[in-house]
Amino acid sequence: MQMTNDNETWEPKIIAFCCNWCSYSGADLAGTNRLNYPANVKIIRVPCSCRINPMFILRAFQRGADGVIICGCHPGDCHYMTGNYHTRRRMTLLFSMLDYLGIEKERTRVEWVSAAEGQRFVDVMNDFVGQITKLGRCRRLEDLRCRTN
Amino acid sequence: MITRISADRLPELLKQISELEKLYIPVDKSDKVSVFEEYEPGKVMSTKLNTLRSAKDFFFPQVQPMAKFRMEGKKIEVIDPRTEAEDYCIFGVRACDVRSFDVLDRVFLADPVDTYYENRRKHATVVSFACSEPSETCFCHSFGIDAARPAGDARMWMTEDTIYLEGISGKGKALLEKLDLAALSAVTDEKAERDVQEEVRRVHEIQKKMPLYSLTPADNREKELEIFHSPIWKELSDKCLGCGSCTFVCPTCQCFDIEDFDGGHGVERYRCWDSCMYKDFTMMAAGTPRKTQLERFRQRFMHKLVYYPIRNEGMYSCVGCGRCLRRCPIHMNIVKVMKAMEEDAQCETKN
Amino acid sequence: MQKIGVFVCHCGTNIAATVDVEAVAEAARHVPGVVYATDYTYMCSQSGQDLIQDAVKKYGLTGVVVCSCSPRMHEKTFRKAVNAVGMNPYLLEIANIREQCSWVHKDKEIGTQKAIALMKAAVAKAELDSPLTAGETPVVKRALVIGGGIAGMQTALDIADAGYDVDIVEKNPTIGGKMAQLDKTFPTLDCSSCIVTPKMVEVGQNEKIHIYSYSEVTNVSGFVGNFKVTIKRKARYVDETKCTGCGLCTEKCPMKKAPNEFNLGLNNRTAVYIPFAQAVPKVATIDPNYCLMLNKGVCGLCSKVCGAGAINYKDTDKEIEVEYGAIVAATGYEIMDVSKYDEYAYSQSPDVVTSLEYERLMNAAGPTGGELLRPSDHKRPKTIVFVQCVGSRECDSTRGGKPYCSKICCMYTAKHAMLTKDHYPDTDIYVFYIDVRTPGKNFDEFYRRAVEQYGVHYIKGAVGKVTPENGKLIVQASDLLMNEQLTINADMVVLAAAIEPSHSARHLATMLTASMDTNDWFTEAHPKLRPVESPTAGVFLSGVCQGPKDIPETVAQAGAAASKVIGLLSKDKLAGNPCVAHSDEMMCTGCSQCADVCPYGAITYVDKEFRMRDRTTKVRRVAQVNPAVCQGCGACTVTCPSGAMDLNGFSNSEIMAEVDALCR
Amino acid sequence: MASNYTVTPEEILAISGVNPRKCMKCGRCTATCPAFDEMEYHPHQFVAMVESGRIEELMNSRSIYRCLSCMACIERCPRQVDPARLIEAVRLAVERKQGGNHLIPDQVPERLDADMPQQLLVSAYRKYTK
Amino acid sequence: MQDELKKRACELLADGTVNRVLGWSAGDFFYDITPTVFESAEDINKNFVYNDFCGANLSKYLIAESQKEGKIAVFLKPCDTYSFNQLMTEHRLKRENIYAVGIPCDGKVSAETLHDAGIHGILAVKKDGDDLVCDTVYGEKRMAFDVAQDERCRSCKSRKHVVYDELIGEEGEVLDSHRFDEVEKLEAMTPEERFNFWQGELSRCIRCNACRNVCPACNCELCVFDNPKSGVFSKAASNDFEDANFHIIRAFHVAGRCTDCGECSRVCPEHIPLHLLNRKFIKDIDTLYGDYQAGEKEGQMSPLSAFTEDRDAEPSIVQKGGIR
Repeated sequence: MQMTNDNETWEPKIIAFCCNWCSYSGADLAGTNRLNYPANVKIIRVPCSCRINPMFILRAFQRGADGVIICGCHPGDCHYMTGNYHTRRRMTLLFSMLDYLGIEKERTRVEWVSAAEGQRFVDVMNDFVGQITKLGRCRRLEDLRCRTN
Repeated sequence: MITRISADRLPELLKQISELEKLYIPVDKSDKVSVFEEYEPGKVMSTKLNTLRSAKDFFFPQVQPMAKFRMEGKKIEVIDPRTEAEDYCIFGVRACDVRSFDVLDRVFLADPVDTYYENRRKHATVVSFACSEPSETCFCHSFGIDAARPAGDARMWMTEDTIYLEGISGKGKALLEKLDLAALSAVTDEKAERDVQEEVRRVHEIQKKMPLYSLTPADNREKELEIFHSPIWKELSDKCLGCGSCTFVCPTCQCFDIEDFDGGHGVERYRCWDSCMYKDFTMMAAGTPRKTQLERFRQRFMHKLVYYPIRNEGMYSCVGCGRCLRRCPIHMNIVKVMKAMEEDAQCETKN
Repeated sequence: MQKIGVFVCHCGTNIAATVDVEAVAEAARHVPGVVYATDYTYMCSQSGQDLIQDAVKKYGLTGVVVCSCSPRMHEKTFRKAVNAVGMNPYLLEIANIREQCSWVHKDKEIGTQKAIALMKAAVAKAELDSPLTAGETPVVKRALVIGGGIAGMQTALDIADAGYDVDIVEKNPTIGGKMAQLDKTFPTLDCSSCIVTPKMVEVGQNEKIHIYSYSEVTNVSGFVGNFKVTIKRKARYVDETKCTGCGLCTEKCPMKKAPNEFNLGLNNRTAVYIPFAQAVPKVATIDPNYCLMLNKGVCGLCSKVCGAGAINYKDTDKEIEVEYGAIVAATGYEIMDVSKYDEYAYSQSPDVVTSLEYERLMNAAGPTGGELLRPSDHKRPKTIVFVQCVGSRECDSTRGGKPYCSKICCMYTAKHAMLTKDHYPDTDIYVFYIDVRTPGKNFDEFYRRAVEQYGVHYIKGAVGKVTPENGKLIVQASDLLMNEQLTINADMVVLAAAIEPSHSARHLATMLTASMDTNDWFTEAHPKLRPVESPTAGVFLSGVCQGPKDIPETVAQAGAAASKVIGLLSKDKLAGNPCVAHSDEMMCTGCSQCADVCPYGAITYVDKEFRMRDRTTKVRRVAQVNPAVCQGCGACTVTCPSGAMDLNGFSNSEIMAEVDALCR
Repeated sequence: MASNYTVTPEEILAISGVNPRKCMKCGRCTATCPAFDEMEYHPHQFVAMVESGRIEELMNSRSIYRCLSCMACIERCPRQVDPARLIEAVRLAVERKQGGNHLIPDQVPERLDADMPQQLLVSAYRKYTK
Repeated sequence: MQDELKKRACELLADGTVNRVLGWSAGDFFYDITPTVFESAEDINKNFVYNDFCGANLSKYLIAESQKEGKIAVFLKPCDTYSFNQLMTEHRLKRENIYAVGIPCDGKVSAETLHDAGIHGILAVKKDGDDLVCDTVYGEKRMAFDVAQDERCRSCKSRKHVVYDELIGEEGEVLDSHRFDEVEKLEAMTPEERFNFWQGELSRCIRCNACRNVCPACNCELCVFDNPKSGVFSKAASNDFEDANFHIIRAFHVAGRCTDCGECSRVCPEHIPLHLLNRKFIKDIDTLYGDYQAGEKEGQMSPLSAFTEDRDAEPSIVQKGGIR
C-alpha cells in the first residue's frame, strides 16, 4: 500500500443507490430547489431499493467507494408495496455482517427519503459525506487492482 | 559430508541464512494451520509433517500476474510485470514436496519454457527436511521417495537434540559453505554420518508398520485404453463432489486458467490455479471437452497415474504426500483409486 | 463493438452555467465505445431531437446517452425520438446532469467532473443495454364481480353501462347484501329497501349482467386481461330457469324450523325458501340441511305443488370455468361474533342484540313486523342501552377484537336511537360512547339531533358489565365526565359490534394473489393514488372489502372501480412494461424463494425437461415470470442465490457497470 | 436516602410494563371496578394521572390501597393499558420510597399476622403466583 | 449401532422398500469415510460403516439420487434431517423416492483433529469411557472425546430428528447449545481486531470450493461465482477482496437457509472457521426476527423473504459489533 500521504488530496467516493419512485425524485427535488450537497455523492437509479443486491455494495467497495448509501421510499410507501420491507431486512443483516468482518458500520447506511423530501435528501447526504470524511479512506474491502495508479 | 549442530542452535542457523538471502520456513500459525512464511527473527520453524498448502506455491503461485494493459481513454499500453527474481531459500521442505518440484519441472521447464516458473525456480535453493515421524497417510515410498533421505539442494535431519545438514547440489553446498558454521559449534564427522544412518533406519522401520506400506502403483503405461474404459470410474466418481480441494492442495497439480481482471483503468491478466474437477474447466464457446464428473474425475487420476508416466519414463505425478487423503471432504482419494485400479486389473487377468 | 452517441444538453444556462458542457462532450469522445459526442443548447427541442436522430442514422449508433435533465422529465421524449429512427427505445440512457449535478453544485470544475462521471456511468450502462420489447396480451372483454351487495351491484351496473359483459358471483341465493337487511339509512332516514331493491331489479334485468347466485369462486388462474375463473354453482335443487318465484312451495313446505338467515336467526323459515320478497333472482332454494326429502327421503311436497316442475332433488354442485379480463372483489363485511365479549351477556340473554339484529327488529319486513319487541318476552322495551365500540379499537385480538374503528357505528346508533324515539317517545335511551365520530355530510347535525331534539342520553364512558336478572339487564357503567359509576336497569342492550371482512375474503385473496393487511382487508395498490386497485394487476376493489365504509362511500368506490375496469376492458391489447424480471431456466433451481417475495404473484413454476451437456435429459422445476403481471421491482433478483433472476433494463451487469464507472 | 427518593413516570412505566398513552379513555376499567365507591381516584383517572406525571398525588392517595387487584380492569381494557398494573406499580413505588423493596416470596409468610387485610393477601398471592 | 444399521439396510433392500441404500463406507483406515450408494446386501455387509468418523451429511447426495429410478434409503443423523427438510422446502428432493431412516449421533470426529494434535500413524481408534484411544505406530495416544469432536458437535444444536420415515435408536432433544459464544467473542472486538482476525483467516482461502460443494444449501445449478455473466465470476482468490467477497456473498446466499450443519468448516482444507459467518447471520436473524431454525419444518418461509410492516428493525440498529 503506497498511498500514505494522499489523504490531503483524498476526497471520499460515495455511491448512493436511489429508488426511482421516492428517493430519486427526492434528489431531483433537491436540485429543483437548488439545494447543495457534496459532489462526492454519485447516484445510481434503481427501480426499487429491493433491487439492490449485496453484490453491488461489495462491488462499490471493491472499486474504491468509501461509503455506500441506499435510499428508498419510507416503509409503507413502497411503489411496489413490499420492496423496502425486504430491503430493510436484507440490509440490516448485510451491514451487521460487514461490521462483523471489520467494515465499519458507519460506511453503510439506509435512509428512507420520499419524493417530497428534497431537503432531507440533502441533509442526509451532507451528514453521510461528513461521516465518511471523518472515517477516511475505506481500505478494508478495496481491490488494489482498481486503483488509478 | 554431514554436519551436526545442536538443535537449539536452529534459530541462529536460520538467522544466518536469512542474512544471505530471503528465507522461507514452515511456521505454525495455530494447531491446525502451518504455512510457509518469510523468516523473521523470532519465528519458529514448524516440525509438522506437512504444511497445509504444498510448496508448489513458490514456483507456481495460485495467482500469477502475467501482463497488464493500461488504458487511457482509447489508448492501450501493455506492461510486462516480469522482473528477475532474487535468490531465495526454501527451508524445511519435506521429501514428497521436493519430488513434486521434479514433477512440475518436467511440465513448466520443458520446451516451451514457462518463464514465470523458471524465474522463480532457478533462484530458489531448496533445503529439504527429513521426516522423523511419518503418518499413516504418507505413501511417498510407493513412488520411490525416501522420506528419511529427501532430495533437494541440501537436506536436514532433526533428532531430539541435534540437527544434521548435508549439501547435495552445487547450489546447496554453496549455501552451506557461505554459512559460518563454526559460530554454531557445528561438527562434521563420522558420528554425524552414523547418526543419520541410524535415523534413516529407524524411520524405515516405522514406515514398515504403516497400513499403506504395501501400496505399490502398477505400471499402467501399456493399459491406457483399458483403464480409460474401466467401469471403476463410474462408481468412484459418483461420490465425488467436484470441489477441487484435492487439486489445490496437491503439490503436483498444475492446471491453470488465464483470466483478465478489468479494474477500471486497465486490465490485469493473470494466471490462476484451476481444477480439472470443475465443470467449467477449459470451458470454450462450444462447451467443455469433459462433460460429466466421471470424465473429469477420470482425467485427474489418469493424468497422475497413467498419462504422466507414459510421457515421463514411468514417473508418477503423485508424490504420496497424503494431503488429499486428509483434505478430501468425502475421502475419495488417490489411494482408493489406485486400489480400485489394481482390483480391476486382477479381475481382468482372472477373466 | 458498441457504437454509442453522447449528447450533452446545455439546458440554456441551467446546465451550462455550472458544467462545462463542451468538456463533457470532449471527455465522452475519449470513452471507449463512444463514436460520436456533441453538445447542444436544448436537446429536448425539436432541433435537438433532430440532432440525435441524424446521428443515429449517420453513425449507425447502437446506443444513445443524453446528458440532460432528470430521466423523469424527458426519458420518454428521447426514447420516442430514437424510436422514430428505428432504434429500440431502451437503448437510450439519460445522465442526469441537471437536477443531480448542475443545480446542486456551484463550482464549475466540480460540476464538470461530476457530469463527466455521470456521463461515463450512463455510457457504461448503455453499452450493456439490450433492446427490449413490451409484450402484448389480448384482453377478454368480460368482467367478474365477486359479491352482489350494493358495491358489487353498482360496479356491475356501471361496467354494463359501458357496454361490457359482467358476471356477478354471489354466495347467497339472492343479491342485495347487507343493505337489503337495513331498515333506514343515515343521515337522511330514507328507507333502505326502497333504494336497494330497485337497484337489484335493475341488475337482474340488465342483459349485460349475468348473476351467478348461490355460487362461489373456487379457483383463479391467469393474469390481467386473461383470468380463468372456476365458479362453483351450489346445488339449489330448484331449476332457476323454470322457477317463477311464485312461492307456493314455501307456503306448503312442512319443515318450518330452519333459522332465517335474512333475519339473523331471529325467526325461522321453511326448508324451501326465498330469502325475502324482493329477492333477485326471485327463485326458491332448498336448504339441504333441513329438507325432509333430501335428508329422510320422505315429503316431496314442494315438487308436487310446483306448477313449473322446477324442483329437482337430484341437483348437484356444478363447476363452470369462465374467462375474464378483470376481476372486482366486492366481498363486503360481516358483523363480528360478540359471544366472546361475555361481559355484555350476548350469549346469556336474547335481549342483548347486535345492531344489525336491532335493525331487523325495527324493520317492517322483519320478524316482528316492524314493532319493536324484545326477543325474550316480546314486550316493548322501555329502557335501551346502546354500547359503542364493541370489539373495535382493541389492542388485544384474543377475543377477536379489531384495532380499527368500524366507522359506521356512531351514525347508525344515532339513527337507531332516533327511530326508536320516533316510534316510542317514552323510551329511555342511553348511548355509552368513547368518542362520537361524525365526519361526513350532515353527519354531525344528525347526531346532534339525537341529543338535542330527541333527548337521547349520550354518556361518555363504557359499559363494564351486563347482568341479566329477573328479566332485566343490569348495566354497570361509568360516566367519565361525572366521574361516577352508573347502574342502569335496561330492557334491551344493543351492541355496536365491530365489522370484519367477509370470512371468505382471505381465501379469495390467496386465489387472486391480491394482498391483504393483517385485518384481512384487501390492500389497495397505493393508499392515496390507487385506492380502488389491488396491487395485482387486473384485480380491483369495491366497497367494504377494502376497509369500513358507509353506503355513499361504497357506491362511490364501486363506481371508481367500475371506471378502472372499463378503462382496462376498453383496450384490445395490453402492452406490458418491458423492464420486468426474467429467469434463466438453465440456472434456476426452482427453490421458490423468488415467489415468496414477489408481491404480484408473477412467478410460477413448471417442470421442464432439459437436455444436459452429456446428452441425457433431466426434468427440473424452474421459475417462470409472467411479464404481464410482473411490475419490475427486482425483489426476486436479490433473493435468487443462483442469480437466475435478472431484471430487464436494470440488470446485474448494468448496475455493476455503473458502479464501476462511478468509482473509477 | 429513602426520603429523597422521587418517582418518575418512566419508573412507573418500567415497573408496570404498560404504556398509558395507549389509553383511549373509554372507561371500561372504571365501569367494571368493584371498588369504585371506595376510591378517590378511579382506574381511568389513574391512567391519566400517570400519563401526566401526577405520581406524587397518586402515591399519597388512599385509593391505591382500595384496589383489590381483582384484575377486572385488565380483563376489560381494550387497549392493553391494564390499570391494575399501574396501581400495583405505584404501590410498589410507595414501598420503595419508604426504603423497602420487592419482597421475595419466602419473606411473605413471616410477615403474616391477623391484622393483615385479606385483600393484601389475595393481591400478594396473585402477584407471586404469576 | 453399525450392525443394527447394516441389518436394517439389508432388510429394506430385501423387502423391496428400496432398491438402493445411501450410507458410508471406509477405505484403508477407519476414518476415511466416503458416502456410498449400496445396491446389494453383500456390498453392505462388506463395506458399510457407521462410526464416530461418519460426519459427512448425506442429504445433499439425495438431490441427484432421488431423481433416479426407484426408491433410496438414506441414513440421516439429527443435523442432517434439518438439511433434508430445507432441501424439501426448496423443492430439491423427490420425497416419494426417498426412505429416510433417522439414526442417533453423539458427536463426530475428524481424523484431522487427531493429526493436528500430533497423533500420527494411527492404526485404530477406540472409545474408552470419555476418551478416544488411538492405537498408533508410536504407541497408544489418548484424547478426550469432547476435545476430539468437531466444533459443530461440541456446540450441537439438536439431537432431534425433524423428519424421518423410521427412527433407529432413541429420539434426542433440541439442545441449549452455546454455538454463538464464538460469534459473541468476535463481536466484542474492535473493528480493527475483527478485520485482522478475518483477514488472517480468509486470506488463506484457496477458493477450492470445498465449502460450497459440500454445503446442502449451495445447490445451485450454476453458482454465481462460476457464471461468467454474473459479474462476480472469478476462479481464484486473487486478493483480499476476492477472499472476503466470496465468503460474504456465499454466507448471504445461504442466510436463512443455512441449517448450521457445519460441513463447510469440517471440509475446509485451510481450516477457516466458516461456520462463524453463517452463525452470525443465524444469530442476527434470531435476535431481530425471532428464533428461526432453517429446516426445522418443511415449507418454512425464510426470514429473508418474510417481513413485518411495523416491527422490523431499521438497518441503523447495526452498531459497533453489529447486532448485539
